[in-house]
Amino acid sequence: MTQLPGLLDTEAIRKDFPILDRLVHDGKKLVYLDNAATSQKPRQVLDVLSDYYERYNSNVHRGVHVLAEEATAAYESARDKVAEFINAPSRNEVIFTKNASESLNLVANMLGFADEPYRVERGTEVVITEMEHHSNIVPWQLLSQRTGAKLKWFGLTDEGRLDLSNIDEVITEQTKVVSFVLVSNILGTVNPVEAIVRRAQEVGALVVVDASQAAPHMPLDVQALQADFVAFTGHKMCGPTGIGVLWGRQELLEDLPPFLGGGEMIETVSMHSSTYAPAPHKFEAGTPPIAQAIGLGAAVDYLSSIGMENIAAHEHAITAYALERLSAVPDLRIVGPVTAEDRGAAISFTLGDIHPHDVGQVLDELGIAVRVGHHCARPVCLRYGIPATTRASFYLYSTPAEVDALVEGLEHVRNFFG
Amino acid sequence: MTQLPGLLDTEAIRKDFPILDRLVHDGKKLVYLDNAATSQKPRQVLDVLSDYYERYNSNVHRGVHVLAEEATAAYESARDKVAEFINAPSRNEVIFTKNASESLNLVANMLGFADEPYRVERGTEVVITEMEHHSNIVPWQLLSQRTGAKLKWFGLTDEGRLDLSNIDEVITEQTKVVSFVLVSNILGTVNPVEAIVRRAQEVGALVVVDASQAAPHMPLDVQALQADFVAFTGHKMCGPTGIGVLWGRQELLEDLPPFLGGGEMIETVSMHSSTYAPAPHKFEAGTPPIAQAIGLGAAVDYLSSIGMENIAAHEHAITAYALERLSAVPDLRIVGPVTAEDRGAAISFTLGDIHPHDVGQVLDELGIAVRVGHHCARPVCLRYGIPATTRASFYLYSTPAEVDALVEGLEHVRNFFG
Amino acid sequence: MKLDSMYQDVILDHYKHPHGRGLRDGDAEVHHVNPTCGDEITLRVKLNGTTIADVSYEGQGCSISQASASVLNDLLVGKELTEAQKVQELFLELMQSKGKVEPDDAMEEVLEDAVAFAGVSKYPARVKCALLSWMAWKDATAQALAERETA
Amino acid sequence: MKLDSMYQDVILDHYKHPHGRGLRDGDAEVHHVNPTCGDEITLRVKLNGTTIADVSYEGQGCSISQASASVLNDLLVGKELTEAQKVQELFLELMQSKGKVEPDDAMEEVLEDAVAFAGVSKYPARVKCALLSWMAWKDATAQALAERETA
Ligand SMILES: Cc1ncc(COP(=O)(O)O)c(C=O)c1O
Ligand SMILES: Cc1ncc(COP(=O)(O)O)c(C=O)c1O
Repeated sequence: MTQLPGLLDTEAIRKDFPILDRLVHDGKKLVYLDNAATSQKPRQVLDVLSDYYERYNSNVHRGVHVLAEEATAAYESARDKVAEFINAPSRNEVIFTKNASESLNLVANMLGFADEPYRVERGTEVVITEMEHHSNIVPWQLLSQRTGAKLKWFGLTDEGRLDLSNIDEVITEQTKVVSFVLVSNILGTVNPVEAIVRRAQEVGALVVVDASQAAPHMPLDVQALQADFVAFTGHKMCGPTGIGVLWGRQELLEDLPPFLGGGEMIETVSMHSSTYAPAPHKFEAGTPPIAQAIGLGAAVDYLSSIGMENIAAHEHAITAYALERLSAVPDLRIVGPVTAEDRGAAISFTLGDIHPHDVGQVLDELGIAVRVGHHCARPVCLRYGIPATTRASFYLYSTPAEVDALVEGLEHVRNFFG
Repeated sequence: MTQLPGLLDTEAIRKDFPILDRLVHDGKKLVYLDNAATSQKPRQVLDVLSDYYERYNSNVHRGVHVLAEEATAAYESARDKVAEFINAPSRNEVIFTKNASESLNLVANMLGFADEPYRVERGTEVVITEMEHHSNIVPWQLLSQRTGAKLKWFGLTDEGRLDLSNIDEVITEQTKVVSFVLVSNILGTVNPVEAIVRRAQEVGALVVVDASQAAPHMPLDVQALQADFVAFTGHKMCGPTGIGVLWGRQELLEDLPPFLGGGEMIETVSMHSSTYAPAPHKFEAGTPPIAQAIGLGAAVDYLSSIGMENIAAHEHAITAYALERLSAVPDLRIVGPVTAEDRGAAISFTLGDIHPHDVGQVLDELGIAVRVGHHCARPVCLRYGIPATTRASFYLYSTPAEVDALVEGLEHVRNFFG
Repeated sequence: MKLDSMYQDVILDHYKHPHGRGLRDGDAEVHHVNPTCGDEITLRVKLNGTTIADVSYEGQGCSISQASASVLNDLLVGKELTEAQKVQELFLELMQSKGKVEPDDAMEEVLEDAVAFAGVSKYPARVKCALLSWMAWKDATAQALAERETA
Repeated sequence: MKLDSMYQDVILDHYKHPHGRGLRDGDAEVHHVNPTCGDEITLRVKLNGTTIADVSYEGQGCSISQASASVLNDLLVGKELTEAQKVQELFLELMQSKGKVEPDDAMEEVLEDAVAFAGVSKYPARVKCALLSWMAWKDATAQALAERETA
C-alpha cells in the first residue's frame, strides 16, 4: 500500500462509516469519490439522530415538559458546538438554515430589504466571482434584478485562480457586498481571502464567504477571516441533510431585517404588527431542523475529535498524490490548479474527447462514484470552453488505494471508448 | 379501560413508537399530549432514515453513480407518495421545503415578486384570520410592509369559530390572496373552507390553506379543497423534522417567479443571467432535505397503512371523550369549540387563575407533557383576554387512559395551588 | 416531590400576595415580554438621587415571574443603586447556576427571600420567567439614568 | 459487463460518426439543455408540406445524447409528420420502460437502430440524455407548424 506523509488512520476511520462497506454492481467495493457533492455520515452522527427520535423528540423553545427541555438543550448546545467549531465570538451569531443555499439567499434578501447603510439598491454594486457555485450566483442575480443594483464579478486565470488584477475596478465605492467562495467546488482553488477583504473594507463593503467546501476540510476561523457573513452546509461535513449554517457578525444581525416570518422568530405578535426576537432566533422562522442541528453538532464533535488540522493534512497528501497520478494518465487535463498548494480535495478533469457522462458511467460500473457535469458552476465550464468535467473529490476516509482504483478505472474508460 | 367507538388498536400502534416507552421523572410513564407541537416517529420512519444514511446517502439529481441514482429515485418517489397522499393532480405540484413556515413564506414572496395578475402591491389586499399561527401572519405582515398592500382579517366568534358574517367586506375585488388555517392549532376549530373559497373565487383571489394541523389528522384532498396552495409540515405527521411541503396548482407554479436561487433550481446559468428549471425544482434551491423527504414518504406510507379516515375517527372519539371529562373539572374553561363537531384534536383551556406555566409544570412532574403559552397564536389569546392557555393535543396513539391521567393531573394541579 | 424545590412556600406566598404591585409614578417605564411563553411586565422605576424610591409594575405571568417581581420590589426599593446592581447580579448568577449553587448564609444576607428561587434554576424554561422583572428593572434603570443625563 | 447493454456498438458507431450533424436551413430552431448534466442541443426542423425535409443539429453532450440525435436524423428525415410522431412516441415509451420492455420485431421495424437504446432505459440519469434531441425535435416541429399557421 502507498505510504504518504500526513495520512490519517483510515482503516479505523472507515469503520465509523457504515456505507463504506457497501458493495455495488454485483459485489464491487464502493469507492466513494463524490465527497464535494455530499459526505458520508459516521455512526457517531447516526446514533445521535436515533437517540433524539427515540428518546426526546419534541418541539423546542416553547415547552415546560422534560422532552421539550431536553430537545431545546440539545438544539442550543449544537449551536454552541458550531460556534466553537468556527471560533465565533458569540453563539448568537450562529443561525441554523436548511442548507448553504438558504444561508446565502438569506444574506442577499436581508441586504435587499435593509435600511442604509446596508441597503443594496439601484446605483450600488454587488461583486461575486466567476468560480461561484450557482447558489452564490443566482441569489445575487435575483437581488440585482429586484433592486436594480449592478452585478459584477472577478474573472479567472487560465490556471484556475481568481484574477484579482483589476480588483480596484471591480470593488469600488459603490460596492455594497462582495460574496465569494473560499474553496471552489469545481476547481479546488483556495481563494486569497485577505486581499479581497482588505479591498472590501477599504470601500466599506460587506464580505460574504461561501465556506461550503472549506468547513468540512480545514480549520475555519470566522474571526481570522474577517468576513461579515460565512455560509456552509451540514451534509458535506458528516452531518445530516437538511441543515445549513449562516454565521454573521452580531451587530449586523441586530441591524438587519428578518427574512422569513413565522413562529419562533417573533417577540410579540398582534394582528397589526409584530416585533422580532433577537438573533439568532429572528432568522429561524418555524420549527427548526431540530434533529439535523443536533446531528450537525455531533458531526463537528466527530470532526474535532479527529482534528481539522489533521484532516486538512490528510487531504493535502491524498490530493497531491492524486494530482501526480492523474497527470500521468494520457489525454487527461486537469481543470483547476495542477499542484496541491492552496488547493482543496476536489479535482476536476477532462479525458480526451470522452464526455464526462461516459467517463462517470464506466467508472460507476467499476464501483467508483465520481460526479460529472458542470457541478453547479456552469460559468467555469463556459470560461474554459468545456461542456462539463469529471470530478473526483476526497475526504478524511479517502485512501491512496482509492486514488489507484480511479486511475485504473480511467484506463478502462479509455479502452472502452478507444 | 374505557371503550369508545372508533378507537384504533393503540396497543399495537404504540409498539411502533419507541419513545412512548420512555420513563420520565424517576420512572413515570410518559403521557405525551403535545402532538400539535410535534408528533412522535414510528420505527418504520426511523428505519428508512437509517437505511438511507447507511446504504445510499448521496446528493440527488446530478449523479450517474449507483448511490446518486438510488437517492434520486427515493427522493422523487417520496414526492409521488406525498402527491398521492393529498390527491394532487400532478407530482410536479409538490414542492419540498424545510417546514410549513417556509412554505407559507414562499407563497407570500412569490406573490410579492410576481407579475400581474398575481402581484400583491399597493392598492391590493391580503386577507388572513385572527386564528392564524404566527407562521401564517408574519409572512403576510412582512409582505404588506414591503409592498404597501393592505392586510385584513376575519375575526372570531365567542365560540372560537371564524366570524364570516362580513365576508363580503373582508374579501373584496381588491383582494389578491386569502390565506387561512384549515384546523386551528390553538382552538382546534376546523374551518369552513367552502364558504371562503367560493367568495375568493368570486373576486379572483388566490386561496392559500395552512393544513399543518390537518394533514396529520384527516384525509386531505387538495382538489376537493379547491385551494391554490396548501402548506403543511412533516414533523407533525410522523415525519422527521426539517421537511415541509407546499402544494400549488401547476399553472401558478409555472407563472410565478422563483424565491430562493441556487443549485438544483436552474435550467442554465451564465454570469449575466439564468433560466429556471420547471416546477417543482424551480422552488427547491440547493441540496434538498433528502433524508427528510424520504422519511416523510415513509411517514405517509405509515399513516396510509392505518388509514386517514380511521385516524380521524380515533381522534374524534378521543377528543369527544376528553371534552366531556375536562368540562367536569372545576374552574376549567375550554378556549375553542366545546363539542367535537368540526373540531381537531387540540384542546386549549384555562384552569381558574392558575397560570398555564404552572399547570404545565406540575403536569410535567407527573409525566404528562402538554404545551403552555400562546401556541404561536398570540392574537387568539388577545381576542379572548387571556395571557396563555394549557393545550392537550392527541394523535393516533393517544388513549382514553391518557385523557384520564390528564384529568387526574389537573386535580393535582388544583390542590397544589389551592 | 421534586417540584417543591421550585415552588417554595416563600414563592407561592409572594405569588398570592404580591408586594408593591400596580403602576405608580416613575422616571422611566419599560415593557418586557418573554416570547417563549407570553409573560409580560410593565415596570417603572422612580429614583431619588442615587436611591431607588420605587419600583412599580403590572403584568401577567406565571407564579414564578409574578413572585419574582414581588421579591424584587421588596429587595430593591430603598436601596442605593450600586447596591441594587450587586443584588441583581447575584440573583442573575444564582438563576444561571442550573441548580448547582447552594445558597449559603452570605448569599441569603444579600438576596433574602430571593434565595428561594434557587430551585427554579434547575428548570431552564422557567429561568426566563424568574428573570423577566429583573431584566426589566435593569433596562428601566438604565433609561432613567440616561434621561437624567440628557435632561 | 452490464454496461455493454447501454453502450451497444450501434450507439458507439453513431456517436463516433454522427449522421446529419451541423446546422442547415430550417423552419424553426430550438435550444434545449439538460440542466442536470449540461448537455445542450440546437436543433432545426425543415418541413416540406407534411414531410420532414431535414432535421439539422449541433450540440455538446455525451455519447448517448449525441448518438440519439444521429439516430433521430436517420429515422425521421423524409418521413411524414404523423408517422414521425408515432416513432417519437414509441421511442419515448421504450426509454421510460426502465429496462422492462424487450424490443420485439414489430418495435424494431419502427425504431430501427433506435432499439439499441433499450439498455439505456435502465439508467434513469441517462434517459434524459437519450431523450434530449427527441424533445427538441418535438418542440421545434410544433413551432414550425405554429408559425406556418400564423403566416
Ligand atoms: C397551524 C399551524 N401552522 C403552521 C405551523 C408551522 O409549522 P412549522 O413550525 O413546522 O413551520 C404550525 C406548527 O407549528 C401550525 O400548527
Ligand atoms: C461551493 C458551494 N457553495 C454552495 C453549495 C450549496 O450547498 P447546498 O446545496 O447544501 O445548499 C455547494 C454545494 O452544493 C458548494 O459546493
